[in-house]
Amino acid sequence: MDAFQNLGFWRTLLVTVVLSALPLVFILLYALVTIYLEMKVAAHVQDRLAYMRTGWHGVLQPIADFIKLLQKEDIISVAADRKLFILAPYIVFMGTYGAYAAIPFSSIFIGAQIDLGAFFIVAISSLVVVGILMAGWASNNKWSIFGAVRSVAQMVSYEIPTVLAILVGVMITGSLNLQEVTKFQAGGIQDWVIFGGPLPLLQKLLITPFTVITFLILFVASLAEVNRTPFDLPEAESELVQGFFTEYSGMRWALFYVAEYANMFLVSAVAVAYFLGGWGSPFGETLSGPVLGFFWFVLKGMVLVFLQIWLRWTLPRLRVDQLMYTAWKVLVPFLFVCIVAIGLILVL
Amino acid sequence: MTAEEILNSLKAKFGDAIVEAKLDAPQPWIVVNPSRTKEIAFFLRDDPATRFDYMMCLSGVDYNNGKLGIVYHLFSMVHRHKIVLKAFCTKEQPHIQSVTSVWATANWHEREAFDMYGIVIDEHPDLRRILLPYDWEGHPLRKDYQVPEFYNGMKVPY
Amino acid sequence: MIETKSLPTQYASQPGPVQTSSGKTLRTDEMIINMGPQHPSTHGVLRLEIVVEGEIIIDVIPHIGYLHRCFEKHAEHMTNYQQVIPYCDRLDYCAAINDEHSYVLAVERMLKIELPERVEYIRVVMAELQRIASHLIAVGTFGIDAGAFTPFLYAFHDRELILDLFEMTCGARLLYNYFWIGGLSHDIPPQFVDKAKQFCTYFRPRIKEFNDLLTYNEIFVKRTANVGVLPKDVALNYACSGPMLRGSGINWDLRRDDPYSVYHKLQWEPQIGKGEMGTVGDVWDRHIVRMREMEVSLSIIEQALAALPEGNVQAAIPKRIRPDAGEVYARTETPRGELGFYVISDGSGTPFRVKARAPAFVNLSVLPAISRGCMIADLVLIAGSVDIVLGQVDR
Amino acid sequence: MGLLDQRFENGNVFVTSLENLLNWARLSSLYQMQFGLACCAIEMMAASASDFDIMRFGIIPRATPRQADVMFVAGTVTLKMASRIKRLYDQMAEPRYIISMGSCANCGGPYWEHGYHVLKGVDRVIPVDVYVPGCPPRPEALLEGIIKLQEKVRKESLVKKPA
Repeated sequence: MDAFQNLGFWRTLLVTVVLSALPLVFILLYALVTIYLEMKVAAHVQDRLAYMRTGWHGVLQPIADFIKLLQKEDIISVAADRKLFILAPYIVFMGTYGAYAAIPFSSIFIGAQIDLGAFFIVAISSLVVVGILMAGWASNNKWSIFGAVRSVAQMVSYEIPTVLAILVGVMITGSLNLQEVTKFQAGGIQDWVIFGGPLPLLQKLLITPFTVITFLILFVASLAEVNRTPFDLPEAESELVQGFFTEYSGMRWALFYVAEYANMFLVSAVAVAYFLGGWGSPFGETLSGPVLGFFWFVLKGMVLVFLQIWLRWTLPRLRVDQLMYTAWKVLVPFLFVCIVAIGLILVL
Repeated sequence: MTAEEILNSLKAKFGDAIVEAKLDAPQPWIVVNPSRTKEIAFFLRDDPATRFDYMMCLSGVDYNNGKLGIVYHLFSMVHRHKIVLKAFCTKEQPHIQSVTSVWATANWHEREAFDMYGIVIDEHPDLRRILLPYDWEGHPLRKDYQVPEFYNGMKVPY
Repeated sequence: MIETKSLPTQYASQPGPVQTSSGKTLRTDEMIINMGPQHPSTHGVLRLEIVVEGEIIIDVIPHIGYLHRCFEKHAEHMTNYQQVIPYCDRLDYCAAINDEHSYVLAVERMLKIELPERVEYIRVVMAELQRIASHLIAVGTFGIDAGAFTPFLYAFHDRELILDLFEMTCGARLLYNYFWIGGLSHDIPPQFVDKAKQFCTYFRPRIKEFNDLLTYNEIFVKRTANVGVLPKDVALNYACSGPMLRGSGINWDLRRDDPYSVYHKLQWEPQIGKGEMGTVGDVWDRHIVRMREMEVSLSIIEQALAALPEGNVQAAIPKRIRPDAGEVYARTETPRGELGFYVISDGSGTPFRVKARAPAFVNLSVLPAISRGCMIADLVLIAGSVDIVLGQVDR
Repeated sequence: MGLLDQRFENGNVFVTSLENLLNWARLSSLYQMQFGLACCAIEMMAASASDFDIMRFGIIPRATPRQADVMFVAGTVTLKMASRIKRLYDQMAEPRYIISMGSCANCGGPYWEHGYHVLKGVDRVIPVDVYVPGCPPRPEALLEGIIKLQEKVRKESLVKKPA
């Protein structure tokens, strides 16, 4: 952002708008790809083909879906709270989209160079909860309320393990700025925080088991944050119909849908930035650079997204009390142990 | 226990409540007084010699001569014997006592008999229609049932 | 006197008014929710009226009849006894062969006719194949209830192979009209025996794969163990049957205990729930009973195929069936339990009264009793483990 | 009606191109309402399982009517159920399509004569686009019905119909 300070107000505004639109373009493209990928991965897990009729192997399917949803009738039921009902999808999308500002896509591109980047992401993505609660409440549908209440309980609970796991990353890298964090691990795969970061060998060997556990916990907690199986209770199809967006149709529903997929990448991006070396190449200096950095970052993120999809089509779903149990009595204690252990090893 | 022994023990206990019996049928049956089915059922279930703890089936029947009836098929998991009880009533006075408190499974079966035949089950905890809508008129499995022309504005016959 | 109120409390926080230490009663809000008739997990058009307090269920009131197709009226109005068979198919559309079996057995007992050996063996093979197909639907959709979609597709893939066998025999995929009074509509095709044997060898490892995918999955076990416990006495009092009853630990199978066809000539054992993962009679027990019954069915099929005699597939019966006036109640073990037909004949060519004692109807009536105090998510699983088919519930 | 249907007075090059695009999108992304009534529902499930894989046509099951485009009325419609089906149809967002699957939904099927509680054809309560005959229809027949529906959607117009 420093480069723009000498420009005039209008030019700054223009550049800001264009730059802030870049993540939006990324989100839309990514959502189209991932929606297609999700169905195709599911199909191949399940011994079938899925989309085959629109374009080559159905690659145009998400575009067709999108156009169809655009011109679908927009239903707002009479009993719904009209203002909140209309506002809710935008707030959910805003929460997700806002968090993309602090994601370091490449060494030269980050929406906002914030020193408290990780903190900002955690804070602003909590806005999603408000949107979901609004959606559930405004729909005036009992299943929606159930979905919304479950979702809020779940997200608030799983925020704790997520933040604690990020804290472990902060302890090792010593920064909340995601660019700094990435640069800290720039030395290749052996310097990634999941393998202890660039520490002396003895410390590294001691610390690695704890960092791996922390990463796994972060991944599990992030599954819950984005309502994916086995934690997809808020939209549990067999229980709550479609949870908080039962009453939404057409474009508003599409907005929820895109936000959900954007969220999947968001949590993966945080995990990648803190534990998997961000945009850094796994081979150190080789194959690195701004453009390749972008490639690495998206690749790592997509691998995690793929894992989320894979899990979704394999596992059954937990129950509400088991979900809470997992968060408070399994993940959080384990993380406390990890934090204490890592702290001790670091002061060694 | 054979059907004859069951009949004898019932006769000894309830006397005139046992109306009639047919023991030479392939599945022997005993006709009982419709207003005393509950105590007879309790006796059949709890008496250690009979122990009819499993009700296989409960069916309403319209005998097409002004008579309605309920047929109870009983089975004992302990002694592995069967018996068929019957209780008859008239179309003008369609009242038969409930056995839901004896076998919980009778609850829905009795509601069905009420729904289909209009047999009023006395002392039933929740006597509502079960299969047909609550605002349906008539009892369709009676032999003299006439299909209505319309239901809620929808034409019923083809 | 059997105590039916001995149901275990399932959660520490029981619904109802809560009292503070000073004796003040706290107000809690109850809510009525409608589940169905269109709901992804009601397996058809069942409607459950649920009274909940938060997520905990206080009462469940099933409303049925959304698929009442007047079977009993049709049975009385057909021109002869054979014409009822297709309607029996449509009672339990997941296990049509077993329904036919029960009905033709009732009429045959009424007519007092002896069947050729070959008919009985083919009937056993077909009934057991159908049992596997039906259990595959049950466990597959149960997977969906638990939130796992993939097992459903695995189950349906294997089911297609069984349907191919049926299609080869009688041309239909779902509703067969294959068992006729006094025999079968026609003989099995020559390559049937080989194909059926191939299926048995293929399917055995698939059961294990399915178990690895779903049955012993940690999350699935956590979800199903100790949920929806149906104690023995309650099961008997509600006259539950089939996997419901066996899941509660009662060793009772009509194929063995009230023999029909040629089951008594074959070697097999009924499977009962043992409470391996939790309490006897919980949802997991019912699920594992179904899984194990599929293996038992495979072994029955193999034995029956090996012993298949040559011969005719139709007994000599009169063209116009007129049983003597009288009545009969015949029951068989279908995948859902005891399906009985109570047939009254008045000596004419049409049945005077046919009552179908549907196992799904009876098993469903126990649902309110075992789901009080559970959570909504559990209710979905309990309803799934009862394995209802609405065609049979509503007839 | 969708947001754009029949909003144009007359067709020109722009409108017809838009029409083609929208119709293509609609026919390739028919979300199905997850809803089955009776026997035919089992064949419908078989059609969505691996062997027939209805998703090849872009059909995804949705649990709520709000997000669905097509409803398969798969099975016998009883009088008790008819009002519910009408309500579900009303809850679906335009453009919406109905495929009546199986003889029972078409005309009452085997229950046409003595079925005192069976609605003789779902078209007595909601409009039907495609009828698939059979008792029950094979999954292939359902797929054929979907292709017929796609052909029908392809011919839809954005131009206002003459009054």
